[in-house]
Amino acid sequence: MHFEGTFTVRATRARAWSFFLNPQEFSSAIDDPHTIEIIDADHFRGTIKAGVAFIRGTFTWSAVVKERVPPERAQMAVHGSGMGSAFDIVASLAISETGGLTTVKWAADVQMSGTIATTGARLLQGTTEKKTNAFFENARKMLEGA
Amino acid sequence: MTVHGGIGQSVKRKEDARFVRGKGNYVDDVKLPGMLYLDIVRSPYAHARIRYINIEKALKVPGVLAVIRGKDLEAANLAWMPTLMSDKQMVLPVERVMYQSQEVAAVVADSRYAAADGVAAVEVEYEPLPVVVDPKKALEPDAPILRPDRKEQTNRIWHWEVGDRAGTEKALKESDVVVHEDLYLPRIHVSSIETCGCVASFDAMGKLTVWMTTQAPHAIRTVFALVAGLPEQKIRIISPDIGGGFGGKVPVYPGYVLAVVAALKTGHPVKWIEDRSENIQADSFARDYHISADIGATKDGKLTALRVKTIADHGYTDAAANPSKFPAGLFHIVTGSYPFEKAHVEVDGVYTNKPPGGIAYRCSFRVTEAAFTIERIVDSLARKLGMDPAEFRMKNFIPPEAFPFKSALGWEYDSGNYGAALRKAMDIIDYDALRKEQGEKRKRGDLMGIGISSFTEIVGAGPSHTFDILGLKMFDSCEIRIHPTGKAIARFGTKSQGQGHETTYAQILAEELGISSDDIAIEEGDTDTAPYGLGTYASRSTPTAGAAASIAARKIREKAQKIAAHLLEVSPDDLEWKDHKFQVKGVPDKAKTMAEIAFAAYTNHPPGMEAGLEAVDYYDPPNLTYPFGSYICVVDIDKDTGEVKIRRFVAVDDCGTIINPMIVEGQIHGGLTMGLAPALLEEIHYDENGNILGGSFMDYLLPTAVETPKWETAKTTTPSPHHPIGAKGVGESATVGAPAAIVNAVVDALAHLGVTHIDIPITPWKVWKILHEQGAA
Amino acid sequence: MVLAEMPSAGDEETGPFVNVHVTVNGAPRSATVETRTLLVHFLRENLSLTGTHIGCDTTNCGACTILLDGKAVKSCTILAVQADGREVRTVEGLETDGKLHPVQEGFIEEHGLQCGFCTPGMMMCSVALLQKNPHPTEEQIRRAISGNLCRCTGYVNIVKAIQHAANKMAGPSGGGQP
Amino acid sequence: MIPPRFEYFAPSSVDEAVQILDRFGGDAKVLAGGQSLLPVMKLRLAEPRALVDINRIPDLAHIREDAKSLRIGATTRTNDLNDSEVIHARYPILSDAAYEIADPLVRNMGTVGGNVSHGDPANDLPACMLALGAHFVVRGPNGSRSIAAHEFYQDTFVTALESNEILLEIEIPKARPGQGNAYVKLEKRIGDFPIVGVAANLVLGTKGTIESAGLALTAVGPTALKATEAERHLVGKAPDDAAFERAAELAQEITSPVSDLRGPAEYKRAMVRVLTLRALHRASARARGGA
Repeated sequence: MHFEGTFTVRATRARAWSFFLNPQEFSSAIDDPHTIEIIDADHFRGTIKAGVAFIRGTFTWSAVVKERVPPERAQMAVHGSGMGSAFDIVASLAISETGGLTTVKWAADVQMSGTIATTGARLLQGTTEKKTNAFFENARKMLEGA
Repeated sequence: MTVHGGIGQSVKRKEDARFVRGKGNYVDDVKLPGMLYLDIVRSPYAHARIRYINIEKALKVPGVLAVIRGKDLEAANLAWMPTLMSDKQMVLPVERVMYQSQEVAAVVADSRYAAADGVAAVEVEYEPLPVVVDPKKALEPDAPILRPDRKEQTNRIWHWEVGDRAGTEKALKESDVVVHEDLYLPRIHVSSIETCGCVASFDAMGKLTVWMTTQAPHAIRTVFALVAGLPEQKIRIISPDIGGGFGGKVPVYPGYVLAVVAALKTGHPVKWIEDRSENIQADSFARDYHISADIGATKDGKLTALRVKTIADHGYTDAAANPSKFPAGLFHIVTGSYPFEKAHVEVDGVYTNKPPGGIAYRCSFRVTEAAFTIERIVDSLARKLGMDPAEFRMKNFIPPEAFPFKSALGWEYDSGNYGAALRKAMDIIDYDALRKEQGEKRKRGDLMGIGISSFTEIVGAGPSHTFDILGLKMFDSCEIRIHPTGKAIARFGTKSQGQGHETTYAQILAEELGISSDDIAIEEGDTDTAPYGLGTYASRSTPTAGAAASIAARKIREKAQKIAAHLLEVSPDDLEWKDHKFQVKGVPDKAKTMAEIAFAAYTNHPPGMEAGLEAVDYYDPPNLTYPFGSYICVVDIDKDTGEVKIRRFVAVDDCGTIINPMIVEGQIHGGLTMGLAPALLEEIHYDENGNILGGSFMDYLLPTAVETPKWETAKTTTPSPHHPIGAKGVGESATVGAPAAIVNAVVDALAHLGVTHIDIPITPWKVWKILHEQGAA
Repeated sequence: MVLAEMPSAGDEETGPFVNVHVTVNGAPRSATVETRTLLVHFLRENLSLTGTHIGCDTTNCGACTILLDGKAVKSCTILAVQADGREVRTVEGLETDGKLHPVQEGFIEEHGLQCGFCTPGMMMCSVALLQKNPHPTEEQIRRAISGNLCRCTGYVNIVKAIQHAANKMAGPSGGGQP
Repeated sequence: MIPPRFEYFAPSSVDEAVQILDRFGGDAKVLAGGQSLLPVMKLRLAEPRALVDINRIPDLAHIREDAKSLRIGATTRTNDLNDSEVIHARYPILSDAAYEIADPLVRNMGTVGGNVSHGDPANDLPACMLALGAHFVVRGPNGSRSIAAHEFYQDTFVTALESNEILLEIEIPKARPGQGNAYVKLEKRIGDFPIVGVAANLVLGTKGTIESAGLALTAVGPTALKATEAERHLVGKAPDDAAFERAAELAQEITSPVSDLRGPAEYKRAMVRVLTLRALHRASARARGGA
């Protein structure tokens, strides 16, 4: 499953860059309860209680920054497993600035495997898309400083 | 004068007494003191490298006692095991998982619930690898090699062909009319209502007993002995009551081996019972054949040649349950009921990231795939020639006088009368009236279809000169022992999974020995007591073990005749076996019944003869048997939604001599329903990541009593010339013959729109799409 | 293989536990089980009534059908604790004083079973149907058992078995069990 | 097959139940029929810390008509709708739908409240509630409130019900003369989740034109969908083919079906039209006194 989007905020490009590359900051845009542990600048891991309504389970996740071209381009791969299932996300960002306005162009390839993709597929069909969009919407609001 | 419960009588079943009281004894009913439970961690990925399996958390879960991983088995050289087709299958992976829901680790705990908690606590780190799910893509040059352990670096497992390639090409070129169809038979799953499982237990002296859902207990015992290096006399396999098999309980599944290893390590009995989702997602599948067929005929509708090319998707290893010399099973019965001069079949087995297998689903060895191909493409050809499909078949059937008939692909059909069966089906359903009704309906724009399938099956594997599994010849056996009071017990090398052997075998013996079938106990499935046999699948029980019963009984009669002569003080030659007793020829009231003879065998046996009255026979069938039938199906289609409804289905079957008409009819009802299921409902989908979509009964829909029509059955009787009582197998005929009849009916209903084929399952939206595109919806 | 030491059964960290008292086939039965213990496991493991079978994990197959206060339900999707203080009837309770229930007789007479695995659930569903509707039509029977999957019989003889029982129970001599 | 561990409560009053739910702050779930909750737990896709069994709370299972409305208790079993004369005679849409939910065994345990509030877009009763203009009476820590069905369904598995609230009763406007309704469901096999479902509720005036219309769709959006534009179009019209065809088109426009094991989106959208026409014709026939 592929999702993408763009948004423009009044924040500076450097601010947007630091937001997305700092786990403490970007993880605050995640709605589901989660923990985060920083191994080094490019490696983080933790847990997340993800799901919708009562269909919810705990995943252990680990992330690695695969590409880092400050302050314009970055790519991160996130792998999570739990509930007899697994998710693999490759998220990429392109940040540009014109006249004090910063535009963030994002794309996310999400692959689900195991029970949530098989037996649970019918139940979680639209959820992945909503969660991805919600994350970047939260990020936009935070950057907007609203 | 008939004996009670002899051949041909619809006696009620012996098995029912315990089943209707809930006193059946299935594997999950086995409870042993100190028994532990094993549950399995499964891969969410269809292809991935295993980096690390972390079991600390799992070992802390209350009740969890042990976790088995691939490297534990590797140490005992048990990480891999042979498949029935001599390929290699993982018990647990050490390096890579090859299909989604593959076994990755096993948790042993003191309760079923704790074991499940343990499974949830095992953490496995994977590194996903590229996935191949389409066998055609797997054969492309740049496809990832799934089995680097094999000599040739390719995803092709084997190439197999039979028949006259050049002659067939030539005959097709010279044919006035040639029709081509591409048919895909999707992956489906037997889904017997009981899933697989076992209880493994070592006694104090190191003897292993395994209660197991297996259709072939003896073969399993020998494979365990060879693979695990256990002395075969210290292994006992017990198949208790089995809740349906249909071929799905022939393979050796990793869960069985894991339970044995766990029992060995813990010193406790260990039970493993899989959930339904595990059963559907991980156990052996059926079908998944990509078939491309060409058929030729003269312009006046005489068949000339048949060419079939097939790609067989086997998953990551060839774990099919076929006789070893036939990687594509008996698919080359594909010439069916027609006397093709020229025919050629080739099949390529291919690896993909899917579970291993290729088992029957109630269809012998790839015989449904064959019958579906020929009865579908014969229909297309008839339609192209503008001939009525019934008339076309009648014109081309192998005539009765041609039997025994040698087919172009090397089979010798024992007996058949195809025209009589089709004629009977047409009369019962009033074929001509249906065609008239269809004409009127079509004028009003209503959609009605009539479909025919006149299949020939090939069952009863098989002659030991050609048929073996892992070298074990495919004979089967019966051992009879008659007690002093004239009662008897008989044991067999086969294993019923609902076919009623305890009743039908007793009827054969009652007929042969003159003892009421109520007085004959039948046992199967315990390798410590039953004579060696290759088990029950591919409708082989009656043709092999049923024959062994007759022959063993006749051996007993030879001895009984001498005892009777001794009792009647005559010479054995003065006696004849008539009205189920030995009579002095011409003096019928001077006779001895088998009961009297049996008593004498222990109390007054002739001098120089050993006491007792027993015999055993290992029957090597001289040929397979070829049951056949003609089915006619009538469907109505809802123009708005595309839904297909079966209005009537008449099935005329011929399986030679019938032992119990009630039981045969039951087999046909069940078989037809397992023909309807793949035709309209069942399919296992895979997305491009190898995720199984439809991996539970929530999405993999079996037919209920509402979708299943009120089947109408009838029979003709053409005995097998080489079987002691003329019987052929029947358990799978209806599953083999029905799909083509249903699809032919749907295509018939839409033929005026130019439709020649629709791949199964025929879902409402496939039909709607055709109607929509033709502006008829 | 890492082998943890062998704790005694009924380890205290498990649970939470609950005492369950259920009348099963007319007899009071009780056991201490976890709150999550499913009724089908309570019957099969704690009470050793193995006539009720498990055929799926998504509430589809009906092999686990029993009667709960007279209603046919799937015991794999009910907690044992939900049956506390209530009345359960299983296949083992159909035969009374050595006499088979007309449904049991019907299944034998009409060859309504082959492997026997779906039969207990199918029969319990039929018993409840006939209690509620003594003269069901074929269509009503087929709808009533649409939650009970059978792979062997193709349902034709199961319908006949239920009709056989209906005739027996309604017949003058029949009378039949409650 | 084996659910995770949880604490179990069987309160005998609504308030006691509400307190427990409140205490667990969203991590306790109501157990009524359990026919949707337990399967998801058995697949370990849900791990609530506690279950609150409301089956022992008196007077939550009833089918009653009063002066103004039909009242259905939350723990009324689905099969009770099939067995009720009142429902068959005056609210056939509910027995139409109930008869198609899952199978007769599940319907002996599954509750109307569960089907209505579970939040699965494939549940059949939500569309009926929207078409009937039902209200849901719920109780939380600070008392009861009534929520209109069209404000109840927010997103897949997300409804207006707070995690510390319990659905007590469904209130449906009392059937009036000239009213007829129906639920039509298309499924791959009996008992399966719907491919598409359509609920239609019509009230014909004395002159035979449509006085009020309710139309709602199952399984073609994130929740049950109320086809408001189609309803507005029908009001004032004669219940004829033209009006129904246009309503069916308007209904199609609000759908966002997904392609899955139960058919391609294109097919589902086409079936919305087919089933809307069938539901409206059956509803109007019933409104005029037919079956």
